[in-house]
Amino acid sequence: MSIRLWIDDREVLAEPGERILEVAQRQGISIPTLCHHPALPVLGACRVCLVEVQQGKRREITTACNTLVQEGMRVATDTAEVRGHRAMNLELLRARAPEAPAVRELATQLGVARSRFRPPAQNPLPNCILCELCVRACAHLGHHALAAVGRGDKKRIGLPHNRPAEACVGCGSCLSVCPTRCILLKETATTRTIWGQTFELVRCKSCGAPVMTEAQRAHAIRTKQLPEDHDDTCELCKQSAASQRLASVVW
Amino acid sequence: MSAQAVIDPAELDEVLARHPQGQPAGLVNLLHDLQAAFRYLPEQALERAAEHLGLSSAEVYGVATFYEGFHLKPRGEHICTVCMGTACHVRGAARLLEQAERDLAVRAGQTTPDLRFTLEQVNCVGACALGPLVILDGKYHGSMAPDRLSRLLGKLSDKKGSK
Amino acid sequence: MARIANAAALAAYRKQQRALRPAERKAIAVCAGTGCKAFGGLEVFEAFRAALDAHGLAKTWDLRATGCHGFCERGPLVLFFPEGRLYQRVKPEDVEEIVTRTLLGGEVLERLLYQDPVTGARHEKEHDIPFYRHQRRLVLAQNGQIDPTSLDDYLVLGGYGGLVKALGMDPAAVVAEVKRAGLRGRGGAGFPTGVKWEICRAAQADQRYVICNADEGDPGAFMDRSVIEGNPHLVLEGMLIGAYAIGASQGHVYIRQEYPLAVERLELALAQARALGLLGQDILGSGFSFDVHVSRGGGAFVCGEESAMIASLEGRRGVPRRRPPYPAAQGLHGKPTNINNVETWATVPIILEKGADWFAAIGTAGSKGTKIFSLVGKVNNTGLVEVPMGITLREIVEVIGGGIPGGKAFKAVQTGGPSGGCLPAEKLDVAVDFDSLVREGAMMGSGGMIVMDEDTCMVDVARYFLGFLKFESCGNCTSCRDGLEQLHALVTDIAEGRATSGTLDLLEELAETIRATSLCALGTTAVNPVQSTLRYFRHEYEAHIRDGRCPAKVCKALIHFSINDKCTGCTLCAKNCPQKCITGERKALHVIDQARCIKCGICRDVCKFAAVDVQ
Amino acid sequence: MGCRTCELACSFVHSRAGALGRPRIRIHAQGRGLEAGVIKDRYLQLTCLQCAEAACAKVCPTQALVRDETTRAIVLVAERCIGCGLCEAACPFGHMHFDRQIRLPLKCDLCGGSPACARFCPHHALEIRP
Repeated sequence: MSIRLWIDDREVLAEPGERILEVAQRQGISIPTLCHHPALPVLGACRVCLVEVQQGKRREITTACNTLVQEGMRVATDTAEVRGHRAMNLELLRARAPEAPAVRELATQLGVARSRFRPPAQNPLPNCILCELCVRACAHLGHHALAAVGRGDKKRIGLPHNRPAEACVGCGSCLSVCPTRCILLKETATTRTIWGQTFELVRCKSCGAPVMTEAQRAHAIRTKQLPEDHDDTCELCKQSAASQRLASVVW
Repeated sequence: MSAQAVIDPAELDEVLARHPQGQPAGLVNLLHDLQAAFRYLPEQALERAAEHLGLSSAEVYGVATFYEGFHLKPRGEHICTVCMGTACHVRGAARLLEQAERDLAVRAGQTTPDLRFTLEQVNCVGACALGPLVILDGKYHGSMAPDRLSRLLGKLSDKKGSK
Repeated sequence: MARIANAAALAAYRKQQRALRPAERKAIAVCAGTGCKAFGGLEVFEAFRAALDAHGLAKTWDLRATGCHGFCERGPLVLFFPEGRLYQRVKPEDVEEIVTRTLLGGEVLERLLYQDPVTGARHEKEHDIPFYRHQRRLVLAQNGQIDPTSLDDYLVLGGYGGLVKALGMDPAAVVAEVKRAGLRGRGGAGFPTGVKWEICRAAQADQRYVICNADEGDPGAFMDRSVIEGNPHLVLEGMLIGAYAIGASQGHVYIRQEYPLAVERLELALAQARALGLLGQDILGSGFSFDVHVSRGGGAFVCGEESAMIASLEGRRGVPRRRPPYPAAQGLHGKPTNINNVETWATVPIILEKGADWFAAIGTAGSKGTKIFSLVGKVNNTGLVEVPMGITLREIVEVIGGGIPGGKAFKAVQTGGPSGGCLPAEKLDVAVDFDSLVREGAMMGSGGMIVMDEDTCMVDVARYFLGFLKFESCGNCTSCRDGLEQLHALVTDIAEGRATSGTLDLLEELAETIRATSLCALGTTAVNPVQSTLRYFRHEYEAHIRDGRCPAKVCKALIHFSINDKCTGCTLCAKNCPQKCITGERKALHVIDQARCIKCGICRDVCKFAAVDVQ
Repeated sequence: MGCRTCELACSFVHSRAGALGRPRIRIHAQGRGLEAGVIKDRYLQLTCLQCAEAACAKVCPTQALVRDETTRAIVLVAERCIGCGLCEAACPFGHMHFDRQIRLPLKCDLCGGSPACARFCPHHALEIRP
């Protein structure tokens, strides 16, 4: 049975178990967010996707990403109060991640030209906003190499025991999902270095171009039952090989 | 705190054996038992705990560092805990902590290089009527004053020194 | 002890135990609560045991080490039954005299009686002492009487009578009874307990859980600890009744790791109850089965929050999650779960035993029954007090607490722990109930009540709580983690004289965002100490900012120590100065080198002539 | 003919959408052959086959590669992608390219039903057939 609610005075139908953010996005109503990823579990960390929710007599400012839709709910995504609180949280994040383009752009959009706050005392990974998207992606892939460490103002993202993690395969998904792109990844023709660990890259068996890390390949073969010869060739050489096969059939 | 203390593998096995395998819900209680056995949580113990409960090292490490009650570094032979609860605070707990920091030449949360003393603070132990309170090796000392604390700490260091 | 098969067998067993210990039997109860123990309570207990043996009195007098009597300030406490005489500040060396003169001679030892600091009157009986006279002890009633390690002691006083009654009722009727009693959760938020049970009971499930929240994290509160240490079976009985009403077959007690004695007492009580068949399968032949498991917390204040506690019980980081779904629908391991605080559980057997109407007659219209407070800080009679709801703050602080020590002026009372607020003198006549306190910007919380006098700086208090909370935040929400850190930095600026006129505006703006946009109650209430001190003590903030002055002379950056002409040149201060920055000839005026002084205040403490001033 | 207009068109269309202008269609020279007695260069165009049992979609851990019901193309839902690069390894024909700058895979999406490569082919050598 569908749930009926109103978002910015627009009547909307949603399914039980859905959350405000996804329903709004489906309607083309944009709500800013930094820590949300549709494929990963919700956390509600950045506190940017704030909306005003009225449910019966209860009215509150809350995050759209983790609030379940309810019958008769009225959601306002763009009130002065909502904008003010979004801006304050962005100002806090701007002090923590002054060089992150995504934070800077969003802050500017919300009228936060600069942060009145000092950078936090504990900030071992510069520009990290502690949203745990990297941890969530890493766990989702089954690696569990990254951890949220400590708590409170000392919370950080790191590796168990502060040393390179055996579980890391160097796939770089953590960087892919990072909203501030604060994770360092360095690549040479033969190696990739990430989280303090240098991985050997598989080289294309025909042209020698780098493909993926050896560890990632081993993991993919093990968990995804990929044929062993699928990933030791770069995609261009795979194409050439395919075209040659095709040519021999056609002509 | 450079040397990683050697832990007895038989004792580690014994603690693990008391906890059912593959049940992640038992993690916090298991960490308590490991800490009771080794006085802190050595890396090796955390790794084995992860294996035992079917968790990743990252999950166990994340949990162990989240809770204030777990210590990942070796602790001193004597533990001086200054209660920083509200009742103790309004009766001058901060001064006790400063005094202990001066006397032991370490900051709160640290252990002296000779592993003799660890200075800790706790956010209330529920003995508020006794504030300000210091716990020395498990014994509660109420209505504490900086000079009295100095004397108590001094006595403890002498005791070992004369042995 | 054999397993008890049904209610009739329990009644028979109880009768048999009572016959062994008639009410008129003479007993000595030595308080072995944490406070008295720290003052040497156990040594006193041992001295009594030896003395009774020596005098051949071990058979005539029952000697018990009991839980906390509440009046920690005057410990170690010794109570004599049946007359209810109280000796306070008893030392082991007093014991021999007590045995010969009081026990054998029937004489009252004046010097061991409590003396009213104001009137000078001495009180012989516990219930005559103002500290006790104005209390209404329901939950704590048995704390001074029973040996917490003895299930028989509990049974003799009628223990598990509430359970027997409940098992004879329909579970829905038990819920209705608790609802009718108007019991509200003692853990902080004050949600109606019966309603909470009803919701959990209504959730469709093959398994339900009840949890006892014994993660007493509020600094300055220790009632839960004392109840568990002093009367563990009362809590257990409450959980049994609740589990029966809700339809839960498994219970957890989530208890602070800082409370080892409470854990031990609880484990013992569970073992005793299991042996007697009060836990386990088919309890008292009712068909109801239930057992309880004790889980120790890891040391995280945020785990007092329900969803964080569940995360911790599931072996994860204690990070709260968004509700709904509420634990009553999806709690521990995804099953409907009812969480109540220790004091709430401990009140349940009393309601069943005495009836909802009897209970609802105590307290106010919106807040029924009694509440335990830990009265601590700058007050004469520190300890645990249990009072009917609706009593005024003034009665608690001035009458029960006996006012402020050292002739100092009252400044504020802080209720509700870090989520609460500071109320000033003009609010002392506010009634202590859930709604009135919230209206004034404070809250009941779990019952910490910290009295502050003129020497307490409210900016320093706000900074203290912020320091606590930024450390205890789970670190998930930007607003709570970074917001509290920045708020702490702003208040620190004020305390250290770096603030500007804009600081207060930014402080208030930021506080409002933290309150409005954090996920759990830790964040949304974290700014209460700041907002309430700003509301009632704004002038103190302004004095720091505008005049660079700390009126209470606490904030180090704004004070300095100097030596006046009362100095006799005794050199005591110079000897004790950790910086060695006090100089002066013997018998001549000493001087503090301001550049090197760290303002530790030790010179002022040690000076016997009040020659050290602070400005 | 080997003019590679299709590659250009593909790059152009997709670069407007924000992704880098790497073509999803490639022309591969296959040496020389005899055609009606004349020596001619031979070319083959290759692009994603939109496989029925698509390996890329199968390995994707977040279901970010899904079949578009109208065009029958396997398309990337970029919001669901976590940039693990497994799809690139899984495709046996080399039609998945993981872009290391934007950390997203690039693949042929049939331009929503009207592929630019076919539209712009000056020789009408490419066409879409159901």
